[in-house]
Amino acid sequence: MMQKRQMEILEHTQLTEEIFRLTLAGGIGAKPGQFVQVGLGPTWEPFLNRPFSVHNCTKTTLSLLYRVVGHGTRLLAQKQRGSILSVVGPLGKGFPPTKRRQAVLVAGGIGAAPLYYLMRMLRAEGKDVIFLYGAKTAAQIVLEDEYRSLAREFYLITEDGTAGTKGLVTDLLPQILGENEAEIFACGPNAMLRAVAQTAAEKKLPCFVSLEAQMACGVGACLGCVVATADGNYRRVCADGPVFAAEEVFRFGS
Amino acid sequence: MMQKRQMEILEHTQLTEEIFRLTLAGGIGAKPGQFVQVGLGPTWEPFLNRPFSVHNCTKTTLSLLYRVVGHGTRLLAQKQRGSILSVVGPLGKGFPPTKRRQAVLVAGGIGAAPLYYLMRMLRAEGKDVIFLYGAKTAAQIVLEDEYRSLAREFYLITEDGTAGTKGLVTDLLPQILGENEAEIFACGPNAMLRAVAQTAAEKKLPCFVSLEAQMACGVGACLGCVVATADGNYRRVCADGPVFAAEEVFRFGS
Amino acid sequence: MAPDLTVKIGNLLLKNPVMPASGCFGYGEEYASFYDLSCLGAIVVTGTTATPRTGNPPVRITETPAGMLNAIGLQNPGVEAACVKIRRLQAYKTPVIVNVAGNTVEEYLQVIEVLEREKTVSAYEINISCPNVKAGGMAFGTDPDTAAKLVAALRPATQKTLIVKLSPNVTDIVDVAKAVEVAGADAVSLINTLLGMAIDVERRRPVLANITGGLSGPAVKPVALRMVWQVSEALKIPVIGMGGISNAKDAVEFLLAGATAVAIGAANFRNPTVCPEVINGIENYLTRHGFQSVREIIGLARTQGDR
Amino acid sequence: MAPDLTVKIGNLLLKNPVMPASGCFGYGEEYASFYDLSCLGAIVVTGTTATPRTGNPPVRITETPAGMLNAIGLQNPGVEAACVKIRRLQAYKTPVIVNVAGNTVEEYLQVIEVLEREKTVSAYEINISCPNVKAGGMAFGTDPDTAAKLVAALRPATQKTLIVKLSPNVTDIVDVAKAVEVAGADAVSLINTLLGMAIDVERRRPVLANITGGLSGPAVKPVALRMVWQVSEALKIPVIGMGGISNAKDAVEFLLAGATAVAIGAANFRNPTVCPEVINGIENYLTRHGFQSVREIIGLARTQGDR
Ligand SMILES: Cc1cc2nc3c(=O)[nH]c(=O)nc-3n(C[C@H](O)[C@H](O)[C@H](O)COP(=O)(O)OP(=O)(O)OC[C@H]3O[C@@H](n4cnc5c(N)ncnc54)[C@H](O)[C@@H]3O)c2cc1C
Ligand SMILES: Cc1cc2nc3c(=O)[nH]c(=O)nc-3n(C[C@H](O)[C@H](O)[C@H](O)COP(=O)(O)OP(=O)(O)OC[C@H]3O[C@@H](n4cnc5c(N)ncnc54)[C@H](O)[C@@H]3O)c2cc1C
Ligand SMILES: Cc1cc2nc3c(=O)[nH]c(=O)nc-3n(C[C@H](O)[C@H](O)[C@H](O)COP(=O)(O)O)c2cc1C
Ligand SMILES: Cc1cc2nc3c(=O)[nH]c(=O)nc-3n(C[C@H](O)[C@H](O)[C@H](O)COP(=O)(O)O)c2cc1C
Ligand code: FES
Ligand code: FES
Repeated sequence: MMQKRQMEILEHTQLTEEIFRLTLAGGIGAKPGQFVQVGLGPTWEPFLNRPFSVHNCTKTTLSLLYRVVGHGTRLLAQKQRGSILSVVGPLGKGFPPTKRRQAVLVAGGIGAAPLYYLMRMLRAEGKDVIFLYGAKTAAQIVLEDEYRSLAREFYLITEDGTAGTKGLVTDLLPQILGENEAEIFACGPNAMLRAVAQTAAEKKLPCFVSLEAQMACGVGACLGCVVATADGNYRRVCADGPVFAAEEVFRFGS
Repeated sequence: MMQKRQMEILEHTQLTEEIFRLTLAGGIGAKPGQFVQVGLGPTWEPFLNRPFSVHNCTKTTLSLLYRVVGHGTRLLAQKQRGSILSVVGPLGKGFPPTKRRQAVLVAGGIGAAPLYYLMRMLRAEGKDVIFLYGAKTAAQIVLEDEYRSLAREFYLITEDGTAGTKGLVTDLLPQILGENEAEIFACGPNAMLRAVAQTAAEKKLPCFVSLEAQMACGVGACLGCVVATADGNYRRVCADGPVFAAEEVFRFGS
Repeated sequence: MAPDLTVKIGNLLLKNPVMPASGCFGYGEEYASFYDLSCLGAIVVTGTTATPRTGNPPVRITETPAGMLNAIGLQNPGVEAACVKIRRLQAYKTPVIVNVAGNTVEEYLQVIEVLEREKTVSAYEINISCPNVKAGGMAFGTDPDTAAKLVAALRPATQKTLIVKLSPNVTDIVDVAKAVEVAGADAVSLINTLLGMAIDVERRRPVLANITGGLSGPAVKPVALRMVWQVSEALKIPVIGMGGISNAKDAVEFLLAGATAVAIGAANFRNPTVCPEVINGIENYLTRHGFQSVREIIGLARTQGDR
Repeated sequence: MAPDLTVKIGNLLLKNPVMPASGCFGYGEEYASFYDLSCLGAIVVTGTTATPRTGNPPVRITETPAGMLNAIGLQNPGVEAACVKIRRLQAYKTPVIVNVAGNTVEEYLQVIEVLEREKTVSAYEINISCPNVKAGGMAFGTDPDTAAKLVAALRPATQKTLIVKLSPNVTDIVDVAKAVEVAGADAVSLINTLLGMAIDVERRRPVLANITGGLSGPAVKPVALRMVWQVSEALKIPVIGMGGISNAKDAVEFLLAGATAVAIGAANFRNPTVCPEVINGIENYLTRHGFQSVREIIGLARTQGDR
């Protein structure tokens, strides 16, 4: 249930220059694709909590996988094992259950974070998971073994070719999809999501994307995080998302 | 010389529930009674630096002795060994040199902080030091052995009698002063300083007091920290003090 | 004995002086899973207009030092749809205050007309201070005469408590406050957000799509407190103070300055349980200092204080 | 090649657009031991009046979330004694701007008359916005007509650059800015502090002896930036932007919003070497983004931006 919890840091590991994994003590009963808001207190600046996807969630732990991009994540990275963080969540709707046998998960950079938990849950349901992990460069790929071990098929692709194939995830995606009856789940930069959505539309495959937005409340109250939908309305990324059906937020052709 | 330095924490010891000693790497060439402004960054809140007296200063280290009283000192207390603090100083004028043979140092609570360094320097000059250390209760007395070892005479007095004599420093002061040709140096709460100054005035002994005030710049530029002097003017605690001749800031009788 | 926390605003008796600020609490439901909303002094819902509003395009919010800017632009489903949400708040034992906005006097009137039929609604907070819409909004709140005319036009339309929400973006907020008091307001609430902006130095353009936005959060507290002090000194009607309140100490500052009640906005975003925490904290403060009623401390920093 | 940092304010050519804000830098000497003041675009000294002022009683300052309140009350030794301190600034190779304050038009004039004899003084910043004095100060800055009359009276008294420092405590700062432009100002500087207050909940009285004080620091930056954006859009004369600038990124935001130069106030207190750090940071920003001159980015967020 959505709650504010004081959670202790069990493990805080620097995986690359910029990427950290944070594990907190306590189960929050999150679903894949949901997120939490993390407080950076006790100072009034930064003022707002920061949203992070649930990277993994067990009965007794919550893990986040995050990249240091600014002031708040820099402060977060300094928090020591044993310190207590204020965590609000689980928030948002998460990924919908899939009825198909096969799921294709497409990760762009730190967008890999929520897809680990999703993959774990899909595997538990006995689904067949293909994982496509794209990044700018090899140094941005984290936890490759963990991801690889859960996937039936695992593909690595980097823009500079320093790991896996050289190129963009969407170069590889059409081949992977082949003639499959798959469902696509993607998280990453907006440009990537749009390209994935386009491929999915062409293949007429269902596709769900997890979006980001500047957030304040994270619970649907402030209307600060809206995204314009294809029909011209605004929907809240926090409460109506962060996962949306691709066709709800991207429109092609026409 | 007055400077901004990035100084590493060498040692940070909790001495009582509220009192900490912090030792930083680097000599700053301070005189007794001078102080430094310590930054609490990297966040914009708290915004202002916090002033602390030089508790000890060697060629290679700077020590502070501080009590946790609010938001800023609470944050300071959390800083770990190895972290870097921004330190501006040495600031202020410090205690004047004494021509007399005997110095009576009167400390009230955390006011003991600057008097340690003063005592050390006076002893180095071969002066005879009487140290009178007052506090509310025994738990607020710190580093008793260090203070005692440097003083020729050392008196402890607490309001509740849990350590040393029971009473206020000014109960003991007249006896200690006796008919001595001493000079008095005091640091502590304002009410204590006023009482010490009154005793000194009665005995016609020179007396110097170290004052506190809310500070912003600490360097004399903002005029925020002024104290009203006996002649009705305002003087800057940071740049004109923090040590003042007692008669400059307290007026009795007349 | 626990201190008495009740205060009166117009003809509303509040069980305590703490309510969420409009626009920061949706229509209540979002925070209902964190605690029982019945503990609140009142529930204040988001700015509501006669017809649905889509609001401003994103980016709508950005963080600032100890605060945030927002340019939501009064997104709301319109008063008819809002009524459905508002009715659900009947489940909680606390008055519901609806924040009313519009482009024209007629639009404000229309909203009130619809809401008059809703027995869940106890009071109106007339928003003459929204900085994020082109027409109406703040335009009503920056001129005493315009503000007074609006209030005078709305007053006959309802017996319910009429609160007027003032803008801080004025030379003399007391002028506006006095004008709406004379025109029939039962209370004033202040402050709405300060008009501000932020620029993205990498993209070299304003961060917010709307260019400017409203500043709120701890950063604005000193300005808000000063205005509450000034207005509560000049007015006979009660003042609901807000602007940066993030804990009980902040709330007590506003009460001591003269506010009869306080509202909490942006702090809900940081701490979803801030409202009940502030209620408890005020109670503790009163107990610790030996006050029997919260009413004893209202304006105390002005009238007494151990100077 | 290092980018060109020079900008013009009236007939002053500044080697770079960074100066300390008045009242936050004394008469310069206090910061001279931290770095060579010659590196500054200009030195701006504290508010100076015709006769000595003792200022307000303490407590004069208090910290607020991401900012501070001050109520110094224009303590200064009077213009004659100030001249002695100002002459020492001749040692630095940078223009000296004197912040001029007064209760009456005559007092402002008196200060300028004395300063006209000082060749160290390059420009005046007319302070019509001090919130911490009873008479004069902000009273001149909240009404366009009064402000214009003061400027018109001062204009004939000097050929030196006349900068008018505006108050943010107004409904429409553009009105006041336009009025002083027409009256002959060579530039405007903004913002002075926002009127605020703080209450000590334990003693139940205002923290500051003066009750209210001026808010500055990062907290006010969004408000300051918005006003600089509005004023620089409406005026032909240059704007000196200030309010919460604490690092180079902040300074660049103000330049992009339309400020020709920036001033740094409270941030000096936190970081005594902030001014040279900001100068370097602006230069790095220009280099990194391929600008040849700082003048290319002035107002760029308004005029260009990759929207
Ligand atoms: C639902 C959701 C889930 C997320 N999950 C993860 C995750 O699992 N791992 C991870 O590393 N990051 C995740 N993010 C992004 C993360 O929230 C931001 O990187 C973080 O808030 C940046 O904070 P900062 O203070 O370091 O950056 P800032 O200094 O605030 O800003 C640095 C940059 O990050 C952008 N940014 C700031 N806040 C946000 C925000 N709330 N959302 C998006 N961009 C922002 C800014 O526009 C700027 O470009 C998620 C965001 C959302 C909305
Ligand atoms: C020259 C000088 C030397 C000092 N030396 C020492 C020292 O060696 N050891 C030590 O423990 N303390 C010393 N102090 C006091 C110390 O600066 C304050 O305790 C500290 O700034 C409080 O910060 P805070 O954020 O924890 O408290 P806040 O939350 O800011 O305030 C808590 C309480 O402390 C008071 N306070 C806040 N700032 C100051 C200030 N700058 N000066 C005085 N009182 C303040 C407040 O009024 C309030 O009552 C010194 C002060 C000065 C001016
Ligand atoms: C996201 C957001 C939306 C707001 N919407 C409204 C609104 O619809 N009507 C209104 O009167 N005030 C609105 N406000 C202003 C708040 O009610 C409050 O007056 C202001 O934020 C100051 O309080 P705070 O500092 O506690 O947030 C909004 C504020 C925020 C942050
Ligand atoms: C302690 C202090 C003293 C000030 N004195 C003056 C003054 O004498 N004249 C003046 O025009 N502005 C004065 N100001 C206002 C500053 O020059 C500046 O406009 C304001 O602080 C906003 O900038 P900041 O946020 O960078 O401090 C003073 C500000 C502070 C903090
Ligand atoms: S962040 Fe507040 S509605 Fe989404
Ligand atoms: S703290 Fe600025 S003058 Fe003393």
